[in-house]
Amino acid sequence: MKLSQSLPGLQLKNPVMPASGCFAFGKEFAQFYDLSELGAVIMKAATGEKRFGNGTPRVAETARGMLNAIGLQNPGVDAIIEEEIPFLSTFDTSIIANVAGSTVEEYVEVAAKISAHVHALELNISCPNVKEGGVQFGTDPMLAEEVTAQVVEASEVPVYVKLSPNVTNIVDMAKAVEKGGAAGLSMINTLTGMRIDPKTRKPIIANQTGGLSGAAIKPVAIRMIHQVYQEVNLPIIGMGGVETADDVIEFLLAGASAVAIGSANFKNPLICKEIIDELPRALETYGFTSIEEVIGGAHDEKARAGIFRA
Amino acid sequence: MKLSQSLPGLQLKNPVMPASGCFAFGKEFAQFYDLSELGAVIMKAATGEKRFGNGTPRVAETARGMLNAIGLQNPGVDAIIEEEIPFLSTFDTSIIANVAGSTVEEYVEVAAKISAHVHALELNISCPNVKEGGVQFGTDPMLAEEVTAQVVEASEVPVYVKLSPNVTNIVDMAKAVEKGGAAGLSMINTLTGMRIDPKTRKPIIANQTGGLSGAAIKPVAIRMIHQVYQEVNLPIIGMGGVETADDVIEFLLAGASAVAIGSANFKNPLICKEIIDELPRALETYGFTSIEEVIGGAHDEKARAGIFRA
Amino acid sequence: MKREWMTILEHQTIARDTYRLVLQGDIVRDITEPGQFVHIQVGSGTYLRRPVSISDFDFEKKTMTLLYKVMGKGTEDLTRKSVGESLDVLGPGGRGFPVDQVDDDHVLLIGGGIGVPPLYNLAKQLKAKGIQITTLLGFQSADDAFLLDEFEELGEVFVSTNDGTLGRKGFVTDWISEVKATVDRYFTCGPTVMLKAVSEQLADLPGYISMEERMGCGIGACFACVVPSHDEKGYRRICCDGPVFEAKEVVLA
Amino acid sequence: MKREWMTILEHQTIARDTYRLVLQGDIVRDITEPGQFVHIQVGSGTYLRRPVSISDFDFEKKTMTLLYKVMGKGTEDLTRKSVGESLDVLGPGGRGFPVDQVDDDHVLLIGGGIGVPPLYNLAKQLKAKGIQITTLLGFQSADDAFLLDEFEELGEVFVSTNDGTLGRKGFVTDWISEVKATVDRYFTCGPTVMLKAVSEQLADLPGYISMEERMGCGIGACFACVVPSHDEKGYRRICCDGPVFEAKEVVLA
Ligand SMILES: Cc1cc2nc3c(=O)[nH]c(=O)nc-3n(C[C@H](O)[C@H](O)[C@H](O)COP(=O)(O)OP(=O)(O)OC[C@H]3O[C@@H](n4cnc5c(N)ncnc54)[C@H](O)[C@@H]3O)c2cc1C
Ligand SMILES: Cc1cc2nc3c(=O)[nH]c(=O)nc-3n(C[C@H](O)[C@H](O)[C@H](O)COP(=O)(O)OP(=O)(O)OC[C@H]3O[C@@H](n4cnc5c(N)ncnc54)[C@H](O)[C@@H]3O)c2cc1C
Ligand SMILES: Cc1cc2nc3c(=O)[nH]c(=O)nc-3n(C[C@H](O)[C@H](O)[C@H](O)COP(=O)(O)O)c2cc1C
Ligand SMILES: Cc1cc2nc3c(=O)[nH]c(=O)nc-3n(C[C@H](O)[C@H](O)[C@H](O)COP(=O)(O)O)c2cc1C
Ligand code: FES
Ligand code: FES
Repeated sequence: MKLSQSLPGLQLKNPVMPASGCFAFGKEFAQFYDLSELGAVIMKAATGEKRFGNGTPRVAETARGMLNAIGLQNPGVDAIIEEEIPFLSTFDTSIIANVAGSTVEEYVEVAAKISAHVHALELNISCPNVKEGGVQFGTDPMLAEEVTAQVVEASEVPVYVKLSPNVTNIVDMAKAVEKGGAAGLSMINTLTGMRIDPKTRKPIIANQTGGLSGAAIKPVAIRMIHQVYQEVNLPIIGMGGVETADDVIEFLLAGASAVAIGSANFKNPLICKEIIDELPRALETYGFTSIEEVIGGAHDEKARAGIFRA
Repeated sequence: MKLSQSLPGLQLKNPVMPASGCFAFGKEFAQFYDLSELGAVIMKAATGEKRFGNGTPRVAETARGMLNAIGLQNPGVDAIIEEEIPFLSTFDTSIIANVAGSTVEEYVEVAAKISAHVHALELNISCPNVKEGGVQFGTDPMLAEEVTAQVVEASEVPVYVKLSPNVTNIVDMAKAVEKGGAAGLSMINTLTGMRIDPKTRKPIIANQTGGLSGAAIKPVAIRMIHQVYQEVNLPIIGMGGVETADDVIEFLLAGASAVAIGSANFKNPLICKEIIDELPRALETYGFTSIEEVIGGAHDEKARAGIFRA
Repeated sequence: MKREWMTILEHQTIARDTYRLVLQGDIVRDITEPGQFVHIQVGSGTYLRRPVSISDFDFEKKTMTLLYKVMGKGTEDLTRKSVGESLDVLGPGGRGFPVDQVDDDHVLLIGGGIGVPPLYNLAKQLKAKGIQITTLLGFQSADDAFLLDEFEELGEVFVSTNDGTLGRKGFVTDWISEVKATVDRYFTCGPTVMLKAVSEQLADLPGYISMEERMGCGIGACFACVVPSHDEKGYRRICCDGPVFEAKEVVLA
Repeated sequence: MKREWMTILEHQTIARDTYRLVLQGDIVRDITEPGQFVHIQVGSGTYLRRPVSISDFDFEKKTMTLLYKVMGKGTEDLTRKSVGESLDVLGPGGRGFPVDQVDDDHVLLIGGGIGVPPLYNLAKQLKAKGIQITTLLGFQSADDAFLLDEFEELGEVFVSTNDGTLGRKGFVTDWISEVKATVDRYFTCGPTVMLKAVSEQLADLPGYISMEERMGCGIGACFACVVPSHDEKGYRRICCDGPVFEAKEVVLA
């Protein structure tokens, strides 16, 4: 079965890629399998300067999920361009840079620098784990539109905007970034959560709150993608709890054109490859004959699934 | 250890009660244990007229949780007063009526009728599963304040307002209902979610979306309670994924004064009683000497936990 | 109704993806009618309990037999439970076939696939009352068939399979016109489409149908499992008002 | 580094809430240094893997010994795994004690509680190189103690317990002043407070410390397990740059 597909900036040989922050810049996973097997790679967030991130503990386990508050630790955009992208570029796969920042200027600076070296940007306006800036961009449609527009302007490649699920109205956010010129959407980032340890009487995560990811949040991701697909005419990279080939199909039926896999890489470093290998058989089991047929397949106005959504 | 506590309208012999919609009006659970053991009982939602609710399937399983879209099926406020409350009143426990509606008038009507027969109201402005009204009241602070004020006016007993987690800013909602005259808060209701069946290519729930509950959402509940406790001076009934005595302690540490248990009643109909029985030992294990010491114990400004928060 | 950790006495496969599970415990003593069910917590990999009909039971030995087919995660996980282990069971749930009230001469039992099990103990009890039984059993294929010999001991049996590998090729309902003339009442369990076809074809006979719906609590408290009814109340809960209903009581979608 | 389903060869309790687990598989062949760890997926009841140090290993038999203490859900679930079952293991992870580079005459090993295990194979390798070993072991109580005989075969051992039920009453660090004069280097593993106390008391000696932190990936990709470092890079990842560091490399909180 043909799994390949074109999305803005991306020639995906299959609809599966690792999610930002869960795969660093690929090196660690390259010892487990050939990264050329991946549809694409979404790199860890890049900021203007290097960031150390939050205190530890930075992760906590939850029911079928986890909390993290890494705090966007990264070596800074210049070091990523010099030291990380050259390695990833040796593989036959698309590279997406996750762009973060505290100010519009920082977002624009990172985008301008890194976009020459990758196939697309994922604009991260939804990181719940940094105090300054990030949160408002991801929850206020006007700010989201503004930062999107400026990054799109600065970028040489298509911009996918990564939406936060911590909002009352996800469709408003999606429409705002569509207006801002986004080429696609990436959803969802983590739900803000907390765990408290009865032994210490304190939040487990040093940052107090963290982002909830994993199977636990999948129903929220599916709901939001299903909602947005009906209202916004942009391709969606779906994520949030993908652990199996069936999950990939569920995301595509909801309206995603591709999926990213995050936390599940920690449970099984081979998960992306294993799901890619299983996908054709799973699609056949459910009687699908092409990837296009699956995308948006859960919507009544099925006809839409056929049209090119970019 | 003394587990008892006074909250507005409620003399709780312990901080554990079944959550609305998961316990009907108690009859089914009365065959498993004596309902007088409960801190309180929160009844299923009451509306002005009887409602049939949504089509089936109404539930779906998710990772450590479930979706439901019952659609507020209930016999109507008059039938509840005549046929259900008399049975519950035979037990030595506080009764909380969950008040729902599609219009402010309906909320007021139900509150006015039912408040004479119960110890407190839980104003349900957060049901994600009915098309009309419900959702906006739970996501717009101005509407929430308004309906709260009118219901408080109409009610003979204290009103706890049940907040929806499907909002960008939970503190704004809590402050709005505090202004409206709420005597307490109840949080959280379910997160809106969806599951799609790859076999049928359709959402499993007939209503398409449903409310996500269970252990999966506990980190979101804990985070929101922790946030609201710092900003709003009202007692909180906490809920969302309570399954063990340790979970109860986690909710109290975050800032809840009591907890409600929902979906876990379906896994084990004896869960409320079992947790009540275990609680003293669990509190001792962690070195607590009173319930008051636990409430809000995860906050730095620990002193606040001592003051009366009603 | 109780929650009990019942002991697994037997567990083996009896047809394709279909298992026989014998459980022992006090819950058996509370069974009042054939067609009741138990609500099983399979393990920590599933959240909700799974409803399974009681196919047969023995008061003396405190045992009950369940027959189940693997349909998804819960039933899949159930296959891995071994003899000697205990299982978290809630039951017996709901109302079954009101066998005490039946005093016909000849009744028709119609079972489709994994709807066959609850009819078995019913058949035994009807037979014990001296009532003549004719049974129609439908399966996908010969590999899926079970309980044939058991029903044959109790009366005449007609089998159909979708692919014709056993009995007549076609649907279980294809037999109805041939046997309906002689029977006074029918009892049926199977997929909803089959229940609907059966109740339409036998609209002039009194009948009982056993229904399925996704359940939350399984004890009547959550209103997940409702089916519309023809009366003023407007609904029935399958888990406690059913799963067995008079055919005319409920509205089949 | 591999992901492998390793076979459980032995599994028994050796002290209060403390277990010895022997696993067999190819991962053993990839071990390069004592002090490396494996990252274990205990089962579906836990989400994240659990890091456990390799206490000893045998290249020939492809076996490794883990010693773990029950601290919560994951280790609790682990106790229920039986001999013959297989376990989802990722490893070997990280960098251990650089035993090849050590050519001292006399070294000091300091282990606290469940930090003792990774020192055992280290001790064996040092001894094989002809290096004299003195070991300080600290436990809560006599009931929690383990590996005493094993370390005694390799050198002099001083034990302390918090409650004085075995050895000297007090902390493992109480012994340090008495033994430090004769040693050239130290190796330590235990709770962070102990590591800090040890490295301060032995600030004038070169030493290696093995650290713990909550992990996500366990392979260096998620940055969950960082510890601040003194150099320009500013941090180390415990799972891949460590868990063993030169004492002066990292900043102990
Ligand atoms: C009263 C009653 C009696 C039943 N008796 C039997 C029996 O004797 N033998 C047998 O094999 N099966 C029986 N079933 C069907 C059985 O409950 C389902 O096959 C089973 O729940 C599927 O679970 P799963 O985890 O394998 O499938 P999944 O699809 O993974 O289950 C997901 C969820 O959907 C629910 N679900 C899926 N299919 C059904 C269904 N047909 N009915 C109700 N809930 C469903 C599950 O309980 C679970 O909550 C009965 C159902 C009911 C309502
Ligand atoms: C490199 C390394 C080597 C270790 N070697 C051993 C060993 O040989 N023997 C042994 O008994 N223990 C060892 N530990 C500690 C062991 O990992 C924890 O005791 C274990 O993860 C606790 O899991 P739990 O589910 O029982 O506890 P829970 O508290 O339920 O665990 C919840 C989460 O916190 C994490 N966590 C809790 N305590 C620790 C800790 N001390 N370090 C890291 N993560 C933690 C868990 O991994 C899990 O993600 C080691 C830890 C590290 C980092
Ligand atoms: C440890 C960790 C670090 C993450 N870092 C980032 C990040 O740097 N940028 C980003 O956009 N998302 C980040 N995310 C969010 C993931 O990319 C993804 O959106 C989310 O985890 C949901 O997917 P999952 O359930 O498959 O993990 C991170 C998630 C985790 C668990
Ligand atoms: C089947 C079901 C029905 C519910 N009905 C109501 C309701 O009528 N009114 C209400 O306020 N909340 C209702 N809820 C929400 C619960 O009261 C509770 O807020 C939520 O389920 C989170 O708690 P839990 O995780 O313990 O289930 C319902 C939940 C479930 C699962
Ligand atoms: S399953 Fe809850 S009422 Fe029937
Ligand atoms: S645990 Fe992921 S980097 Fe160390």
